[in-house]
Amino acid sequence: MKRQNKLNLDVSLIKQARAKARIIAHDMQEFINQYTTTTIERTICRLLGIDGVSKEGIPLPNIVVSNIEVDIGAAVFLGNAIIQTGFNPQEIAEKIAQKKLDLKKLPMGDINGIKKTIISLANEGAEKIRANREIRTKLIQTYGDKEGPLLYVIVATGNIYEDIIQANSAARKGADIIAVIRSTGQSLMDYVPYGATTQGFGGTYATQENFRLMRKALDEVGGELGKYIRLCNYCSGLCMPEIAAMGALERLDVMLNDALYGILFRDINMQRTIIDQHFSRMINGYSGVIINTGEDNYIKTVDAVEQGFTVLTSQLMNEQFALLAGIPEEQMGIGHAFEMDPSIRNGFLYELAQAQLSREIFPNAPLKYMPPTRYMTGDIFMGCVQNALFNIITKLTDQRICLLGMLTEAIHTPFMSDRAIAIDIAQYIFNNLHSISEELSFKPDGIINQRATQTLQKADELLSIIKEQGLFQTLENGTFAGIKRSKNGGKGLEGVYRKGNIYLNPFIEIFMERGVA
Amino acid sequence: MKRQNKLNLDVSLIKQARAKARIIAHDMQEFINQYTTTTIERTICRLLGIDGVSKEGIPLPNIVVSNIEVDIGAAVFLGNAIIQTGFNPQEIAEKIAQKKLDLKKLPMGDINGIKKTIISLANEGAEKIRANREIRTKLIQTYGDKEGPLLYVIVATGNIYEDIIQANSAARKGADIIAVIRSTGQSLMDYVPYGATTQGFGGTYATQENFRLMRKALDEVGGELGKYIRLCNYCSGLCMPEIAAMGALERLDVMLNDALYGILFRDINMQRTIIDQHFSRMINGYSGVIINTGEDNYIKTVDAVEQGFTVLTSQLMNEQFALLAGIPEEQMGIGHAFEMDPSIRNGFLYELAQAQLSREIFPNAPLKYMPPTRYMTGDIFMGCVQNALFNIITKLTDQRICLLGMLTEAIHTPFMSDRAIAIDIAQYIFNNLHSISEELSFKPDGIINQRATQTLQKADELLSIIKEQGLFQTLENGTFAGIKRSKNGGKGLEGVYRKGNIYLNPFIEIFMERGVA
Amino acid sequence: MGKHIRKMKEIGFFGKFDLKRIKPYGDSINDGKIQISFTLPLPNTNRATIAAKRLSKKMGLKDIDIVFQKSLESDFTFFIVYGVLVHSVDVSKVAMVSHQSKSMNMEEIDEFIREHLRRKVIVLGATTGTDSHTVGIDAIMSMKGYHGHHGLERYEMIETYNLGSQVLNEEFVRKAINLNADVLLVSQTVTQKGVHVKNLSNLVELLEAEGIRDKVVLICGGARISKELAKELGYDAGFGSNTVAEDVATFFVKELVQREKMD
Amino acid sequence: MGKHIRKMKEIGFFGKFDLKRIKPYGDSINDGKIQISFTLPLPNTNRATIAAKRLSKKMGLKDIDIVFQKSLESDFTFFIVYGVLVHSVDVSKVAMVSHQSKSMNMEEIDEFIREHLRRKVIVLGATTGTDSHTVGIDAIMSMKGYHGHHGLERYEMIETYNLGSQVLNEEFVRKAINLNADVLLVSQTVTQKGVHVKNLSNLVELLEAEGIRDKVVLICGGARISKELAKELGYDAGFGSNTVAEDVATFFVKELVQREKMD
Ligand code: B12
Ligand code: B12
Ligand SMILES: Cc1ncc(COP(=O)(O)O)c(C=O)c1O
Ligand SMILES: Cc1ncc(COP(=O)(O)O)c(C=O)c1O
Repeated sequence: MKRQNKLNLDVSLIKQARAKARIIAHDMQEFINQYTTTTIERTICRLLGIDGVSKEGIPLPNIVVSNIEVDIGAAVFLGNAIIQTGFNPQEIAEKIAQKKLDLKKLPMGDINGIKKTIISLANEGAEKIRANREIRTKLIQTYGDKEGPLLYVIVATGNIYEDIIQANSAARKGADIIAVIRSTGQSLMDYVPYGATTQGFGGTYATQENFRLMRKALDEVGGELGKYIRLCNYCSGLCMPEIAAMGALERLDVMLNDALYGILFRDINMQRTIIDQHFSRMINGYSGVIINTGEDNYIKTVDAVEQGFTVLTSQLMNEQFALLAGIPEEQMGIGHAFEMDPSIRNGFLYELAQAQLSREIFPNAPLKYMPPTRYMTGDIFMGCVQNALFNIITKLTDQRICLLGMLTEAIHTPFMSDRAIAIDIAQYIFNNLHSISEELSFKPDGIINQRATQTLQKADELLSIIKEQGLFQTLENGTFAGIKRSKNGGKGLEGVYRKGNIYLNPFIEIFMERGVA
Repeated sequence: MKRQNKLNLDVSLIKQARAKARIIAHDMQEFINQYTTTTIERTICRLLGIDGVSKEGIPLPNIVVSNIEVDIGAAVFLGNAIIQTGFNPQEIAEKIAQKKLDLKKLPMGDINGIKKTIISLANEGAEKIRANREIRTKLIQTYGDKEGPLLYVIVATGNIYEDIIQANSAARKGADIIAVIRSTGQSLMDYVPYGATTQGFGGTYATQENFRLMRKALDEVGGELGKYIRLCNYCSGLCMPEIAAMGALERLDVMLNDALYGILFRDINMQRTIIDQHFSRMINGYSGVIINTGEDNYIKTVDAVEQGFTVLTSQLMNEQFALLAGIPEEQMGIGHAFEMDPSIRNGFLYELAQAQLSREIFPNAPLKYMPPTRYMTGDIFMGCVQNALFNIITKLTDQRICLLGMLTEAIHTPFMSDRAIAIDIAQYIFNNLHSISEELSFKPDGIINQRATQTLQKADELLSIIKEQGLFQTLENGTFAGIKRSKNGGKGLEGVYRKGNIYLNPFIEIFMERGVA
Repeated sequence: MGKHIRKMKEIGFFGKFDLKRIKPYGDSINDGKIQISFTLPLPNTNRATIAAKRLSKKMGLKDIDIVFQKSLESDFTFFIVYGVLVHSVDVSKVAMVSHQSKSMNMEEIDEFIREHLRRKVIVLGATTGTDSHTVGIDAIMSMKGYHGHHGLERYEMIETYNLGSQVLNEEFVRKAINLNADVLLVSQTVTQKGVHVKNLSNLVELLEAEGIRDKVVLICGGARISKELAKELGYDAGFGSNTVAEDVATFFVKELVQREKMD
Repeated sequence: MGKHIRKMKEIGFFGKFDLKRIKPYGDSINDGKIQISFTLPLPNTNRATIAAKRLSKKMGLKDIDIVFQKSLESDFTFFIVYGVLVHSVDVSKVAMVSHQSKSMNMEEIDEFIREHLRRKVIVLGATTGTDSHTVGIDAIMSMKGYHGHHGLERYEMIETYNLGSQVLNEEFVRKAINLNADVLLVSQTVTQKGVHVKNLSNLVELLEAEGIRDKVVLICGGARISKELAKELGYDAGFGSNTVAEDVATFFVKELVQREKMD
């Protein structure tokens, strides 16, 4: 996509801000590189083929990782065990669960042999992901991909089977992306539940079986409709890379992935989740998943007019973190949102400025634009109109992923009919305003342009500060969403380990050198 | 207001089209000047102070006009009767009703004396209207007038007292203009009902007492709110000038006034209503009433994309007819509508083109923009969005009178809550998009501009044809709304009379020389 | 029936789904979720809120959630309510008839007339009373028709007379007699305060008075007209929104043939 | 009461208006007009239409008008219905309490505490369980407050502790004991599948187990929380949407004084 230039932005200022974000991310990367976490190690288990739960219901990856020295890592322990026992990773995990095997008690063999063994196994694991990626590419080629905004709707019944019914209905009505919302609190669980589940609250547990069931359902309905329906889930939280891996194995297409979200809104320890994020993004990148970042959440909490620039600041950092994990721009579903108090005079123009700003600064990214939520009320009729204005800006600024607003946003997770109403409205607008972004231009130096320029300037200033003090310090100061978090507070720090000398994660190399872009 | 120029219209083409419309109107005016009608004569009676009904319920103006030679006119007969009997017009009318007087049997006195008598009485009548006009001007000065679109809502319970309750609620919610819809079929009645009424169908009878009651109610609530609430009613139909006169006497502010509407949609004889229109507009003009024309109805019946140019054609003619009746541009609420099939790709852009076109061609007119009706369905949620798009175009093109769309348009005349929802939605949009018309410009030679130019060209071509064949012939051909009407068909031709030698309408001179602009 | 629903049923997920007890559906089977809105003639105070809740309860709602309430300035309050409906309905004995009409198409109808009636069918139509909405009747009768379906004028075996709008019932009946019409089509759009009921009933009375009610197939239509209402008013059929000419014609040609056989 | 309504009543127009029989209002008094929407788990066929009508009837509607129905692809159908409600409610015995809260303002509350309690009131707040919605509790507690109303932190005579979100009930109770809190404020936003009920009930049990239930004023809040629900669950009060700090503080200071008097 060609970079649009409707806002008369100062291109050198964009460059400058981006350069600062790059430094921030690179500084953080040095920190990240030195650590691993329990969930990263569990992810390695999963990618090496370990799945299932123990008799007591504990996931085998957790059982394995409880049985290793984390600073040495699961790969080394498993490689060693394979060599020593001749079992495959799944068998090893089961034996550990049955208390028939203790990894720590096995004598540690030659590290080079271990590495060879494990790398070749890792390549097999990666191959499955690559195969999934190819299936997706093929299917999209066969059906042809849609132009314009993709209609993204959520399902959140708590029951995967009801979710499937809801998703089916939505797909037939025209949805392009189905996101299964997680049960509230899952992000705080330091393991991933197992199997098909029917009892979530405000969402459905993210499990590999649930992923599989929904993927299958969407492939079926997509087949009938002659189009590829994308599936989305969430990998922020205490299990970022594990869920990313599950998504890769079950061919998810879009995943919410943002350490900052976990830090701010889930009180997850910042060191832990920043480290997890890196590996999870590598997986997302390799599997061709579009990530979605969570900047929308800031302005769900603090004022969008005042704090709009923090969104851009965070987007720029998220872009750099993604690049460092090997995610190409085409997979960067950078997030932003329509969250201004509707009583503001000219609020629409400010929104337009913000949305266009994201569009122009990230010209190749499949931006994810979130609908009004905070200022939605029980007035469902007004709600339809708030959502309509959001849809109009989506179209006017060529957003790629359009999360449809629900008229009942302030009331409940969507009913089937709420979703259908939203889809009908969006389709009406996108068709009726089809060429609008080519038709309209903005007044030079008008309200829209001024607002955009101002936001860019403020973001650049904030990036300077963050570059000085570092991202951790910034988070301690409460710069984003007005929420202060401490470097050693929050959940999950106990799962962070400094990598030992012989530590190995065989997937890093595979994922980073995949040669896809 | 300065003429906007966003559409790159060919100014000389506008001039040319307007010149053709002027010729069409002037040709018609020659015809009009030769005739009077029963309702014009009844209007003269009303303006001379005759009101009330007979024992049998027949309006006194009708009784008087049944008792004269229409080609000589009520003024002459009444003037003569005044001189002969010493009674005032009301007394004369009552005597006729009681069969105690027969105008035709009175000897006809000196015509100059009659003229003097009647002109002086007519000036008294006109004085009342002028006084009303001044009250309006003062009130608006005191309160200050609103900028931007005026929110126009209809009430249509059939019962003037319920209407008042509805109007009251709407005014408090923010409505600026209250239009009382007439009972279906009133336009076919060759008299005006009398007194307060409570039994209408799809609307409330237009009676002078109903006007008075509503005016009073609106003045009261306006007083509380510190703003002037405008009152609107309809004078199209078989009694155009009579209702215009009632409106003038009761200080209505806006009146639907369009002979073409009556011809096409009410099958009223074209000669009759064109003649009536002229005098009714003179009254509207003199009383400071904003007229509203009915071009929206065409595209409620035939396709808006194909037939959009007939709207412009008619608007240009209506402008000239209005000028000939002494109506200044500031009182020309020229009508148009948002009536495109919502399934049309880029329909919004076409709508935008049409609305902006009206704006640019009639820069000083308080344009009246009608909401979607034809493509409204029982889907009230989608309906809110269709209305929202309409509101957006209203604001984007600076329309003055915005008839608010109702989510239940396809179902029933508005509930009180429907109106409140519409007002809330419109206020949200007008405020949230406040400066949008200054901010956005259109692509030169884009879809919008091309559509506008095309419409103008086609209107110009059609005006050439009408200029050649005359307006009556055009109406016989079914050019507007696809409806064919014959010159001598329809209702009311029997009420048309060629003016005799001593015919006099004393108000024409007063109204045309009023020196207001 | 969708593939997935079928599968859900197979795996017993729909244990609770029962044609004998159909309930509204929000996002889970039988959750009973519905939405209501209404205005009460009470100022926006606690009393209005209580009235709204009681009214919702009378309707059969539980878990009543007044999600929105606003003053309509100043003696009325508007409410939006969500809740769980306790009622359910039994439709196990109702046959499932698709809305996609089983109508014949234009050619079939013409052929049907040629074969069974062997003469042209005379159809007279109008919008009656003070109603001036013609788009509906034109959609059925005019060449152009509606949504790509030609109107009756286009049918070779149908002779049509469309009197337009604002036709008095008396005039309509006179015309029907003069033309010896087989079918009468009446359109009524304005329904406020029951004006259509009055008008439609009056036409039936006039036809009966003239002794020709049984000689014609009498059909009414309009957005707010239902089959049930039409029958109640003494019409042979009634057609609502989204009717096309085929629907009406299929009905009346079959009816005419039926009647011919009876004779 | 609006001027006009009053006048209408004077002229006897409101003969039909009766607090004993309040009905919904469309555009005429007692017309009973209401709007409903719901989905049925049936494909969009005649059977679904009939089910919708029967259900509407069970709710007490007559003149049922299904103004819109659409397939939700493919085994569900959405309906929008207008109709006339036969039910009415009697609110003649309900006192009219304005929604404009009769709350004291910040200064008055501080003064009230000074005068009657003569010590600072200790308030502990949190969003409990897995709920992480903090905007609501912050609106009540933080300096900044909500809609121009300062939160409790700003009150001179109130000492506040806001634990944030995702606070376990156990932890919350421990903290309450340690701080010797007078007032506990619990926010619950996520209500799906009754999770808030479970969570709120559990807190009451814990407090009772610790023997401190009666020592605190226990208040919950959130968009879907009502007074009634709160009482039912064993709370002293519950506050829904658009609450401001004054409302809550007015309640708990009065309650505290009341209790002190009782002792
Ligand atoms: C266009 C329109 C007009 C145009 C009509 C132009 C014309 N040449 O017909 C104009 C502007 C003149 C007009 C005027 C008025 N209108 Co009007 N109008 C409409 C509108 C926007 C669309 C109607 C329409 O054309 N629909 C499209 C056609 C194809 O649909 P249809 O009529 O339902 O017809 C289909 C079926 O019903 C069926 N059908 C219809 N007739 C028949 C007959 C037979 C025999 C059969 C088998 C089938 C059949 O088949 C058709 C095709 O599927 C509606 C609102 C809406 N969106 O529905 C309001 C509406 C119908 N109008 C309304 C009113 C009140 C009026 C007025 C009376 C207001 C006034 N007092 O000034 C006036 C006066 C007219 C009058 N006395 O009749 C109300 C009626 C309320 C009610 N339920 O009583 C509506 C609903 C608007 C509203 N919400 O207030 N109107
Ligand atoms: C902002 C928001 C978020 C933010 C929260 C940020 C933050 N720092 O709090 C984020 C993005 C993190 C979020 C996440 C989720 N959210 Co959320 N969110 C919202 C949203 C848009 C606004 C809520 C809000 O802040 N309102 C403004 C405040 C001021 O209003 P309030 O909370 O009602 O508070 C007032 C009163 O209720 C009262 N009050 C509140 N608490 C208390 C306490 C006491 C003691 C008192 C006296 C008064 C009181 O006073 C306040 C001021 O008047 C709503 C939708 C909406 N428009 O309401 C959804 C909504 C609440 N979220 C919802 C859901 C399901 C979630 C998730 C669980 C989804 C998921 N599975 O991922 C997640 C996870 C969070 C979790 N587990 O809790 C649902 C809840 C559905 C339901 N009824 O159960 C909603 C309704 C959206 C929807 N339609 O699905 N959300
Ligand atoms: C980036 C991101 N991740 C995850 C989530 C959801 O996470 P959880 O499951 O923790 O509620 C969100 C929610 O909006 C998000 O924006
Ligand atoms: C110009 C004009 N006059 C009058 C009317 C209404 O007239 P009637 O009362 O005849 O329905 C309309 C209706 O929309 C109109 O557009």
